[in-house]
Amino acid sequence: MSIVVEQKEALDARIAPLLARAQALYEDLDLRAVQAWKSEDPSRRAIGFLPVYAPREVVHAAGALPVGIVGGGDQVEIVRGDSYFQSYICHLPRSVVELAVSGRLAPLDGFLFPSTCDVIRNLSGMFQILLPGKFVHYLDLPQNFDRRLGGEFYQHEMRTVAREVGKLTGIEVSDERLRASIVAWNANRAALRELRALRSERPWLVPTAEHYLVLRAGYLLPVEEHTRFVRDYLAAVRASARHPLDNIRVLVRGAFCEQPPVALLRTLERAGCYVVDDDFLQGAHLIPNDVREDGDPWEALSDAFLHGTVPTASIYDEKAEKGDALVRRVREQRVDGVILMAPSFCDPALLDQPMLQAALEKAKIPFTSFKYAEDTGQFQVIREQAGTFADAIKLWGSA
Amino acid sequence: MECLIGIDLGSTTTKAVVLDGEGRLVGRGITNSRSNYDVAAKVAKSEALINVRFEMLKRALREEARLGETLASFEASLLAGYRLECFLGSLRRLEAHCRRDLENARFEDDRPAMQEALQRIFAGVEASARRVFEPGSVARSDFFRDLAGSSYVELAAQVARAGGPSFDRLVGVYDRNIIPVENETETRSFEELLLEAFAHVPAPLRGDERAIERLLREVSTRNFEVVRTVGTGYGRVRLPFPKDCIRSEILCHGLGAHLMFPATRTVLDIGGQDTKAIQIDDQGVVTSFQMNDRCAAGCGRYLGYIADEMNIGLHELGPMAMQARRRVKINSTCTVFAGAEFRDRLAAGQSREDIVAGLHRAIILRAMSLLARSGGIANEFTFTGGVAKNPAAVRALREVAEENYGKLTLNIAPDSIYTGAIGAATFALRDVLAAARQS
Amino acid sequence: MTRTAGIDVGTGAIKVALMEGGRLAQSYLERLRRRDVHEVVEESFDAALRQAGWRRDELDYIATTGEGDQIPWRTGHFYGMTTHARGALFIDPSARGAVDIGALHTRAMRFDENGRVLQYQMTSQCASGSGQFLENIARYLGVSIEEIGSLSMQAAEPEKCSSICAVLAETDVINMVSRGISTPNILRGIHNSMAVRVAGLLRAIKTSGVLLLTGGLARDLGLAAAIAEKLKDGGVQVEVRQHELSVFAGAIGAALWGGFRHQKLASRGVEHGSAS
Amino acid sequence: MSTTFVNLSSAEERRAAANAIKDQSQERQKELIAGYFSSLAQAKANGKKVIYTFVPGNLTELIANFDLLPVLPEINALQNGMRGRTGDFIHLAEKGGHSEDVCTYVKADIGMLRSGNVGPTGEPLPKPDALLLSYTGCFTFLKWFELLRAEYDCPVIMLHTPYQGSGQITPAMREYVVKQLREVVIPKLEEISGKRYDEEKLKAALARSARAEEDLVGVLESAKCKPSPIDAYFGGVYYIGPIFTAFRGTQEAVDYYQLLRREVEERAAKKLGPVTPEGALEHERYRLVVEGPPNWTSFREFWKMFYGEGAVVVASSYTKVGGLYDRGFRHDASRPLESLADYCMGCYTNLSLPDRIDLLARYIEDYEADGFLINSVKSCNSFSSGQLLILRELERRTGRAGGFIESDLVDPRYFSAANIKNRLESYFQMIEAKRQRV
Ligand SMILES: Nc1ncnc2c1ncn2[C@@H]1O[C@H](COP(=O)(O)OP(=O)(O)O)[C@@H](O)[C@H]1O
Ligand SMILES: Nc1ncnc2c1ncn2[C@@H]1O[C@H](COP(=O)(O)OP(=O)(O)O)[C@@H](O)[C@H]1O
Ligand code: SF4
Ligand code: SF4
Ligand code: SF4
Repeated sequence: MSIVVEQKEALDARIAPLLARAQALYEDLDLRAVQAWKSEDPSRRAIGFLPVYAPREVVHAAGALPVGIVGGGDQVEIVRGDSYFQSYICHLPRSVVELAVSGRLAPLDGFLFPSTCDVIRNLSGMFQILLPGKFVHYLDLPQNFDRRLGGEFYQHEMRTVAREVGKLTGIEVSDERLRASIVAWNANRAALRELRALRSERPWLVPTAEHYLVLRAGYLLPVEEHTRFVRDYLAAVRASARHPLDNIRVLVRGAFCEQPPVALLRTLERAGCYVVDDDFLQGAHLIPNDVREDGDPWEALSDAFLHGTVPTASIYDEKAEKGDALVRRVREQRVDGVILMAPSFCDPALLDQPMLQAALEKAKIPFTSFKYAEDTGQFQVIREQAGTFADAIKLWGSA
Repeated sequence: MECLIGIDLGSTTTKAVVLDGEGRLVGRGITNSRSNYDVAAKVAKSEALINVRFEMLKRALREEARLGETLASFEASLLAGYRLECFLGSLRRLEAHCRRDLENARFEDDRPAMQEALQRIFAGVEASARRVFEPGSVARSDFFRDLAGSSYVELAAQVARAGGPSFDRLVGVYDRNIIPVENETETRSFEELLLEAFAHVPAPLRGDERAIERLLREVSTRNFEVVRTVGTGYGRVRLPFPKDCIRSEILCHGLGAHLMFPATRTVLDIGGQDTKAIQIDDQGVVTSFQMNDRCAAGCGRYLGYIADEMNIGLHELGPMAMQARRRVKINSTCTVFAGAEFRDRLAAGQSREDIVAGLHRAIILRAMSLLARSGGIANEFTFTGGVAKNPAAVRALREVAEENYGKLTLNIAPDSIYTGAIGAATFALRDVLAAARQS
Repeated sequence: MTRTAGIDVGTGAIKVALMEGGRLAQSYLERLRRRDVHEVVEESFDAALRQAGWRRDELDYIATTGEGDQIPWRTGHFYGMTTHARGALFIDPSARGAVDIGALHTRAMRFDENGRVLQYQMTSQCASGSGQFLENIARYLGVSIEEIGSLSMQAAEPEKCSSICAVLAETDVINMVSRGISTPNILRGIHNSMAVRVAGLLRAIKTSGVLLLTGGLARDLGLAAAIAEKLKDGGVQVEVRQHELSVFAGAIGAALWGGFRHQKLASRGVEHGSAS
Repeated sequence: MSTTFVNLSSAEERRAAANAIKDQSQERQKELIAGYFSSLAQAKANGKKVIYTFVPGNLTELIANFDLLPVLPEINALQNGMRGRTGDFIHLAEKGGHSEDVCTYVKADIGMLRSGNVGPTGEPLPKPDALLLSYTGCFTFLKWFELLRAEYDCPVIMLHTPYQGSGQITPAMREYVVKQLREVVIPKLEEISGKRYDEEKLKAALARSARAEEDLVGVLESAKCKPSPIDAYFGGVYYIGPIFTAFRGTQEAVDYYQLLRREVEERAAKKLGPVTPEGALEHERYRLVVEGPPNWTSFREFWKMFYGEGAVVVASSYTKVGGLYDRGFRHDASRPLESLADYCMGCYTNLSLPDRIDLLARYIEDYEADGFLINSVKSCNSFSSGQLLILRELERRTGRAGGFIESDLVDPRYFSAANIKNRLESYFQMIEAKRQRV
């Protein structure tokens, strides 16, 4: 393998416009894309959902556009958001509140707060106060995974969401409609699976930051459009002339809710790490495999949640398997090491870490860990940590 | 005369004001509180009282001395002479300390050279002081430490370049000895000082010398009765005052701002080492507040540190930032890291002006989050503390505030640095009035 | 014999090490003092070569570390902890841990007998307790950096000072002076507070055995003593050492790794000249 | 001499009387808690099985139904905090890879475990036979037991308690919880204890719970008197001790709360102020409502900052974490599992934010408070996240002075006495200034 050389490629003419679009969507904090979509038909409604996971199929089936709200990243100046949160609370809710009080969430007609952590939970109440009159719903995801117990409860929750969103759109969610939505999302899941497979196989074709931006576009675009977008991107990178660097393969865990700034992702790669698997925007791929398209669609969605999710910090680990699952994943993805990277002050992610570390230590898998915030602006420490990690593997591995 | 005193023992500067029985502001005094808090309080207070005497003196001169059109020049000259005398007094004490320091064993090898160097430096400092204290010239700072320090450092560099002892060694002597000097107070009485100052006044301005001397003596010895003193500020717990003579700096700042601008509802005070956001009602009563300290990021010292890094005066920083063309977002929170980022950005080709403006915006953004936490910004909005003297900080504040809270009246008073002290003195007055009502 | 160079681009100073066949041939240090980094790097590198009587084109590998990844003529770049660990091992073969106290950051690492970094930890975005911090304090006290260590060692009753802001330290220190606290006691107090942070990092990486202080502050005996004491109090079995070459650990490590890479690549017949 | 007949003329005498009154219930409370810890120490020797569980939503009566002993890790943590042991424990946990950022109860617990699992009283704590996760409103609890499960390798019984996101307990929520109780929790407890579930026994226990709850409410509401005979925060934590831990549903609890209520009513009748570590408070200057848990590592010092200024806490939300009774909820023998379900879902931190604000606003009015104060603890996102909005809303709605201080539960690093004192001082002066206006 060659010496570390920074890849200074002129962006491929096919990739460039796609990336430009994804970047524009990423920067679209005013939700102009949603406004545009809504303006095509005055009866259209859009529903925001917070991390980590919400059954977007249900919102879609009720005729509304599900829009992911994952904070303001490093793009918003926090002026009023800070006034709602003490310094020891993670950054995400303050930028979400900043977006809300500055009117940038106005294109949304309602909000879903899935049970993720205490901060998101309490944020649901704050929204009730800050945006009176808007539909704000706390979506309790089951922590009991028995179909008759947790399953029934969850189906009841989903039906409540369907009914409430349906009131806004005037559409009643029939089984037919819901099934159609499942089909649409299955198509999207298939495209994303393909993208992830390609990235794992040839990570130089799908840089982490690009992968992220492509995924992120799905938090704003209608699902059908996003699926096309992912397919276009896949075709473009497959045809590109990108070539490999002297980088190690890593897997990133812990970033399931608050999103790292894109510059941080680039930093990781520049420091010599190919991220071949991660949990950024976890909600977009929490259920990686297809949801059953036949039978009762409510049950199908519920089953998929109860038994088809990848382990994540905000879902109770009933079978004590997350450590093993991580180790298995490391082997499957043939990575050289793991980066445990959690948002500062994120209790779920940080409390998970000792358990994940123990599993990695036991399996003798190298790992490194650090914290970040969505608005982290200085990457020196992260660069050095990731770089040293990559150095150690490169110097001592087979490279 | 009966008077009331308010002392604001700030983290950087200590301010004192004197009110007369009617609540009129009749005197102000300021000093740096770096050293001993007791001394700082004492100095600020005596400065304020001296300020009162000067005001009295002016009135007396105007009414009695019959100096005609030379009156204004006479006053200016007398004041400058007074300042110079005080400065020279401190300078002599500093020199004595430095010379004593040279007896230390560490100067065994180069004592004569050091002695000679000090000789030259102190002569130079004195000469430049005489220029600085010309009537009408503007000083870089009000404080002995800053004035003497900057000219000492300049001269030390010259001496070192000319083959004298090393710069580090010379400056080391200064750094070690300035601290005790700051903790000492002037030994001469006001009367003595005033008479010496009078000696500096050029002959053509002096008028009827004997009459004026009598007047100077008379005003110098007039009696004041300080009825009550209330202390406040960062260092208030260290003041040797009974508990009921100490008020929280939050309340004092709130009240002080209210007195200067009765329609104020929100007050932002950015001092040297802490920042406060205060909401008050229509009587100046604090309804909520937030403050931060212990971290220089977001306080005045942040800008001071940057100015030091750039080797320029603090007062030059704001005007430089006013020249900015582009908006730069500073990534580092920590002051020291911001300093490093400043150098990185310069190296990357960004303009000094733009970066400095970015730094101003950064400190204002930190203040905004404090303001937001205290309840936002309500009209009218008053900005106090030392940083309110910085035009770029004021501009950034106005910009960000209006972007987020709409059009506002932003008040900045010339006396804004005394806000806390004015509040404290007013509390003293109110206490006295309340006690009078009771009995 | 293989000739390699290691250049450690720090925030406070540039360090250069020239190695020949695994021996240190030349070292060179230049403080930055607010000058343009690239210029100082060029100057220092040339100065080092001149002193050694070498030419640039005789070098088999030029390795950078620290902030050096921006240098266009480097062959390869290694990250700070990789190089400090290797350098520490070179300087003191019995060392299994190192602490690099730099101008802004402090790094602690644990490594094996081959210099392979096993675990590491670094301070984040607050300069309290950094080298810069200590430098500021010394300035306010009118003490030169070289004097700090020996003064601190004379302390009888170290002043307690916890987590002081690097910038506001000025006030705190002047306050201490005016309370009549002696310079040694102040310095040792500051050293102790720095040691708490270092000990925290070291605990996190579970180091034991011989620990070498690297970086600019390694020469500061007072700090070394404070760290040793803190660790002992915390029940950590560590022997804290320092060495006159400590400041060059990063540069030495980079040069050594460069040599290692050179051999590895040469053995595989890979051509490599400059990186670009 | 019976205190009732003392002519309370001098301050000296009043204080003596106050202390005499304090003694009985305080002694009793101490005995109860001490007895509880020694029963834990002897549990294994006595062949008793042990269930670890949490304070909010605890199922004490149900656990007792199977003759199991509950261990409450939060109580261990806070007791250790008061005894100054948690600093080292937290250190130890952080050394083991736990982040500085997370809830310190968890770290104090893990640290204690690593140091040999000796409880706050110096007696060893028994290992759990199972972990009963009966309140999931706090996500940290989930993680805490995942961590403990890895340490002890024992089963976790999981009861998912839905959050009152819309401000109420819906029938679907109740049904879900009851079903889990019946189909998961009870069978698992039967399995572990080898004993059958006895509903009659449960009903009797619930009836006793309700009686103690009634008296507790009486005690807490005595703070509506002026002066208040109790401090409903600092004193309050002692009062809630027995009922929030292992004693709900027992006769001991019924007796303790009767005794306590009688004492408090006597104090109220005599217009005595609350007991403080330095005797009865003479002059009530400020009446406050406090939101948020106290700091345990500097509990005394913290308390003194209040009583030293004549501030009395007349109502607090912290005394509702293990059950909110003053809006009428009581355990109910006629609907045993339903009332347990309502209890689990009804604890304070399971309320929606708007509901919490309503509750606090009502306290401020009902208890005629001069102001309210939030002690925001770094550990607890359940409590703390959103408190700044609570502050603002309360100020807006009640017009009273609001104050905000920050500390932590058991991490001594996050208690800055000077800072808190400074803030409190300004805060009290603010109330004073407001008063002078009126
Ligand atoms: N002329 C000036 N121009 C710009 N900034 C100034 C000027 N004078 C003072 N400052 C700023 O004000 C700060 C001191 O403010 P002050 O309100 O006196 O602080 P404190 O009350 O904390 O002692 C200094 O750190 C400095 O940043
Ligand atoms: N049951 C109670 N009711 C009211 N006040 C109490 C009660 N228990 C303790 N206190 C108060 O709290 C203080 C601290 O009590 P405790 O922690 O038991 O003290 P110690 O530190 O001696 O163990 C006591 O001095 C007392 O004033
Ligand atoms: S980052 Fe963590 S703590 Fe913050 S909202 Fe997301 S899950 Fe909750
Ligand atoms: S972050 Fe920087 S400015 Fe703030 S306390 Fe630390 S050293 Fe001081
Ligand atoms: S986060 Fe709060 S409720 Fe949860 S365990 Fe910690 S202190 Fe208890």
